[in-house]
Amino acid sequence: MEGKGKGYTTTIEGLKELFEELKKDYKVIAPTLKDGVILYKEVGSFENIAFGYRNTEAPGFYSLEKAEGYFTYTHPANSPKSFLHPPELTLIKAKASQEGLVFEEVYPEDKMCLFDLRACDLWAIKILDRVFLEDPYYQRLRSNLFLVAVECTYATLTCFCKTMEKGPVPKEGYDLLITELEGRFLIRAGSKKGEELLVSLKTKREAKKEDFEEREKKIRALEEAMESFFNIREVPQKLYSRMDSSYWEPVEKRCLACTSCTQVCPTCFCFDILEKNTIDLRESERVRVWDSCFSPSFATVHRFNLRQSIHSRYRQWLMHKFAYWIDQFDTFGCVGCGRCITWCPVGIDIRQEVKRIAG
Amino acid sequence: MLVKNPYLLKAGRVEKVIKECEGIYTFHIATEESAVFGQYNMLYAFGKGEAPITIASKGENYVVHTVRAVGDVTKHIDSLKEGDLLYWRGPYGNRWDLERAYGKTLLIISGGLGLAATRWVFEEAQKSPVKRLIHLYGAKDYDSLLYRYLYKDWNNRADFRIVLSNPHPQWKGKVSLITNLLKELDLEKDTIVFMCGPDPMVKACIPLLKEKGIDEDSVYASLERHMKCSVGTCGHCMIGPYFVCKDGPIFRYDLIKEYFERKEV
Amino acid sequence: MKLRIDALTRVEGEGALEVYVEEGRVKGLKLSIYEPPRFIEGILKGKLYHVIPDITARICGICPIAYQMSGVQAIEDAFGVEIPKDIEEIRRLLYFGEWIQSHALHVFFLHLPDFYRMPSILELANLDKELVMAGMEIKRAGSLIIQTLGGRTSHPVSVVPGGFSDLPESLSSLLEPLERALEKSLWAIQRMKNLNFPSFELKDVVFVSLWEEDYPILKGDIYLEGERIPSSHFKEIFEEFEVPYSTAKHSKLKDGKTYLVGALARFNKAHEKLSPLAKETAEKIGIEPPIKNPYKSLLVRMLEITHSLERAVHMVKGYKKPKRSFVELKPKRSEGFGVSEAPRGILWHNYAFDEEGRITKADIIPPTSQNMPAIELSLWQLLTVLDNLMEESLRDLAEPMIRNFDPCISCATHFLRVKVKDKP
Amino acid sequence: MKVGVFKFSSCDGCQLAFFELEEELLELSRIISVEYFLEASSSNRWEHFDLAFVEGSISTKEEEERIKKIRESSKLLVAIGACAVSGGIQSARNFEDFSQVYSSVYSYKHYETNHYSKPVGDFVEVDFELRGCPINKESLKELIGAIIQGRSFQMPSYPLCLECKRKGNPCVVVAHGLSCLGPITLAGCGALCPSYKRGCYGCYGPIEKPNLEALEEGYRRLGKDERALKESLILSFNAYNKNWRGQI
Ligand SMILES: Cc1cc2nc3c(=O)[nH]c(=O)nc-3n(C[C@H](O)[C@H](O)[C@H](O)COP(=O)(O)OP(=O)(O)OC[C@H]3O[C@@H](n4cnc5c(N)ncnc54)[C@H](O)[C@@H]3O)c2cc1C
Ligand code: SF4
Ligand code: SF4
Ligand code: SF4
Repeated sequence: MEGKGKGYTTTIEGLKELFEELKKDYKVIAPTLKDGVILYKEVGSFENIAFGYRNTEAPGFYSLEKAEGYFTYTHPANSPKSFLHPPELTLIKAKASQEGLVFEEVYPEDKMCLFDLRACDLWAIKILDRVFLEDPYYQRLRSNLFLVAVECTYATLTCFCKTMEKGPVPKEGYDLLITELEGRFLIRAGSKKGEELLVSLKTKREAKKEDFEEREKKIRALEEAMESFFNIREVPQKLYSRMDSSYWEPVEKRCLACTSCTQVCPTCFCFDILEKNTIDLRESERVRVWDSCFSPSFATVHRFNLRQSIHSRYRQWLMHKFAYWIDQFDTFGCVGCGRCITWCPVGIDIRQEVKRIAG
Repeated sequence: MLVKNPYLLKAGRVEKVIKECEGIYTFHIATEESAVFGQYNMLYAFGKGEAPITIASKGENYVVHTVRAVGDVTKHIDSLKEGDLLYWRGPYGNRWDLERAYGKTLLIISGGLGLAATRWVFEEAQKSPVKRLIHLYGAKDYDSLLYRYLYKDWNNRADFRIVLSNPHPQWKGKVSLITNLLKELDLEKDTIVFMCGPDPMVKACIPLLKEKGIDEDSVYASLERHMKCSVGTCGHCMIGPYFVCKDGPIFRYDLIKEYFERKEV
Repeated sequence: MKLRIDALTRVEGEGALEVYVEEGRVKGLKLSIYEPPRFIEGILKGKLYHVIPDITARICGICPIAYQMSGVQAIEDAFGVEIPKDIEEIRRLLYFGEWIQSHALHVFFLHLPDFYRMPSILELANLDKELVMAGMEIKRAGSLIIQTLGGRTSHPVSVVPGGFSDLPESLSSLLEPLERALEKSLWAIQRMKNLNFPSFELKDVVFVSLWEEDYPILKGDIYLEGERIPSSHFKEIFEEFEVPYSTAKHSKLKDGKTYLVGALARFNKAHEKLSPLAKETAEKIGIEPPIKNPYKSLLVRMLEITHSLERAVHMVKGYKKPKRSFVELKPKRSEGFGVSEAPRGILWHNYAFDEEGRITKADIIPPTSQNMPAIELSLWQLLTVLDNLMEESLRDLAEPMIRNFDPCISCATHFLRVKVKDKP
Repeated sequence: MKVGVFKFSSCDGCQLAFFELEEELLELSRIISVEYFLEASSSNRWEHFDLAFVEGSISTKEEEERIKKIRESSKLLVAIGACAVSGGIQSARNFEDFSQVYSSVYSYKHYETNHYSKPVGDFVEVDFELRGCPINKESLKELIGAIIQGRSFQMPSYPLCLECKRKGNPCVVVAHGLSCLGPITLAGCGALCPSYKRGCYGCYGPIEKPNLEALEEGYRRLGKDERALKESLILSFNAYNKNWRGQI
């Protein structure tokens, strides 16, 4: 889809100019290279953005190599979740005083720009928006967010956004959208904020028909190359009819219940709230930390975890993503980013499990 | 857009403390906050954490909580004295669908501490156009009976029956299981049932009700699950597609049956 | 009559002292150390070479880095790899961290209370809080180095054969605490210089340290009576033997002489290589080699702390994360030696490997077992001149003397419990 | 509150956590009284302890007797570190021919020692465990805080992977092809090893029900055989932990 307003093309210098502009107002989070892995991280300078790498991903496998161009990888190993729903966040501080307890709400005040988001992660944010609709902590961060999306021109072996109907083309929700063309970049705005910034850029020229055609060709090629793994319309009902453990038991032999899939997933939101106090008990903090339905104390009632077996935890996870979520938030809990497949240390492939159980 | 912080805690004075039995106390907490029967509050213990506790009853400007000391939070609450401050947030959750029982028989089944979750709606039912009101209450021991001081009143206004699992010299009533009591009951097909008790009790009652022709969609159960946020975002209390904290804790049985009866869901 | 201190206190690990007295005079003594053996060398046999730094670290929680350093260097020696200078510098920095931490632990927590006749640092803190706090700050600076480079303050995780599994981007957070600790160390030495050091001189003890360009710490030859001997010849100059009564495998020079390793030995052999501030301070407080009074090892350890801090500050300022944090090793059938200066002295490792890199032989000689004869000798010197040794005073006399040597009984690869015989 | 700190077969590393409390140790000494701690004080009393910390594994007859005496004198007993909780590195010998292990170190035949090095919990009841080789001062503080404040002791029950991900580490198994015991190791260390780009070697010991079968599959994927997994478990400092005893 076209962005709002006109499109422009620019060079890498133009992107640098854009980056500098963004940096004036925002903490810019962009893909960076660390120890052979691309991760979203706050970047100080444009040069630190990890351009020109290609990622090879497969179940339980990840590697990088150099590539011609800039936005040549797909998405970083971590996701926007790390910034919008941080792994550790203090919610409330309680202090003891003469008159009783005094509570202080601690809000994260960061104004962030997520630079280089792909269709899957853009959708993931949309999903988190629904989950945390009434969460003031998330909402603060969210309302100050600037989103620069990028169109994928390449997919890894674990990508399945097409199957989930979430990509590869970003549909909406971004402020700016970049497509890498031969030696230049097509930029379009998706919001007023984006439009204003785009118009103020010095290094740009108005996009021509050929620019759009070149983009169209690239995107079509990718869409055609991507496989469709299953028909998502049928999945929820099939899953609901296959909850009996016999469908799930085979997973018991392979799944470590290590929690990795839930942690790397851009939409898995479950958390725990810890109480961290000082020994003298003058102060105590309520801290929200990422949790996981695979954790052995997750569903504990009277010190007994209702989901003892690993396969029942796997069922909870997969059913949540592909069935329950729809009832809860009117969307799948999966955007097809493939992170859980790549980052599973034993390479369990959720697509194959969905196919096996609901196929 | 500013949303209200669901984690902010309010304070209220403990106005009254009633010892129910060993390790279980009832508290009257001053508050103007409105609530409905079936809901619960998250009570806070400084430096320890929070626990969901049902609103056992409500007066003009106080709420009633009955708390059994089992862990950090509940032990703290039970140590509170009159005049102390209690911190909490809430109320959360849905309510008993009392209106459905208007003009019909309402059967309430409570097991153990589950009575705290049915007390308020039971009291309200006594004042409402329910045709027939029966309450079966099962407790383990004579010493663990709750709200003894209300029985007389209740007996005057409703059919309130108690059964104990273990005999006691002072106990003149039935010693049996709540399911046996239920078996003996004569019930109309269109009876509405409210239940709160341990999961196995709920599971055992369902087929007996069925035998009497009472459909699962006339049965409501209040569930207990692990909860951290109470606003449907932490994931802990999930049962099937439902968040017990905000879609519950009360569920029409036919809606949760699939998940409730299956192991490890 | 047998006098006995059942459990030595304020030393690392557990031991006992037995003294045989006839008519008030000491006729024999033995320092028996009853740490159960943990068979680390036996466990290593058959395992792959890369486990050496993690496993041998567990010989001692107080000087794990010493074990890691001697260990990895033995492996690298065997497989014939050169470690780049920049990585070696970081190893030194890490090692300084251990010296600072371990020395500060010993000086302030274990040794210093003796000079105030206090049972522990807690009581000492009531008397001189400032000094105790300075000690804690110094110790923390050492711990910080280890934690930053290795994740935690004991048994750091980043040391691997060939270098480090990974290294921090920057060490700048260390600078301020190190500089402050350096100041505190200078201040503390001034405070300690006038303590009451009992007059005592070690007799018939040879001082042995390593020889390095700088003040010895990471590696080097064994420096014995003016001669430099490669570490592979260790067994030719020293003799290690099991003693059924005392429990450490003891060690002596081949010619039967007793020798001492550790801070005193290093200072006596290499004081001119101390960092400028440490050297200057030594002169100012009139500490010059040879120091033979073991009670003064307190000051010498403080000087080594100053030295380590000053060097560490310098290294932190010049730190740049190396391009590669380790070099690859290729196992082969071979034998290797590794030696370094643990806080308590020379720590020697020797391994043989098969072509896969599995360990076929493991031999570790920790400093404390080398020092056992010297400790016993000085106890002998101290106690035999007394006329009427009473049980009550034995602990007060003997324990401080033992603490002078900072023995670490946990370095107990070779320490065993034995039945105590009635006669010496 | 009367506190004792005791040492058995170990490296001393865990006791160091007490010294690391530093200023807090001085603060705490107002509330708790350290009655017995050989390494820290020359004044030691052994009467009754409200809280006894035990470092080290049980590997001699004398230790078997001594641990029972400590249990009798103590209200609460805390096993600190992999040695006390699981038998320590020295328990690696439990999986080998003892006489060979013995004779590869000593020639003298009469030293008294048990063939097996065992956790404290094999001999007496243990009230709390602090995991790790060594423990960290945070967990020590948490335990002391819990006891002083009369609340329960908070310790993770989940695997290291969760902690590792919270820290933002990419998995070293996937990114670098390293073997890692993280999926079956209890969290608590702060995911140190993966943060330094190496696989976890298991020093916090196994989670409650480690899925070894699945991990074996993981090792196979990396081209490592069962022997490699078995060896890493034996050298995990926690080989004799009850959570997987009989499975290795
Ligand atoms: C909607 C709802 C309403 C509720 N209403 C009430 C109510 O009205 N009154 C009430 O009393 N409870 C009520 N509960 C239950 C209560 O919330 C839980 O018992 C809660 O876990 C108590 O928190 P805690 O911190 O005190 O105990 P936790 O520390 O969370 O302990 C949880 C459980 O572990 C067990 N336990 C605690 N310590 C130990 C130990 N040392 N060893 C072994 N087991 C231990 C106990 O059996 C306890 O049930 C309700 C729960 C829900 C979901
Ligand atoms: S379930 Fe897996 S593929 Fe789907 S969004 Fe989460 S991590 Fe990505
Ligand atoms: S558990 Fe580890 S650190 Fe603790 S005493 Fe044992 S070997 Fe040392
Ligand atoms: S990662 Fe594993 S081995 Fe490393 S410190 Fe943590 S628990 Fe120990």
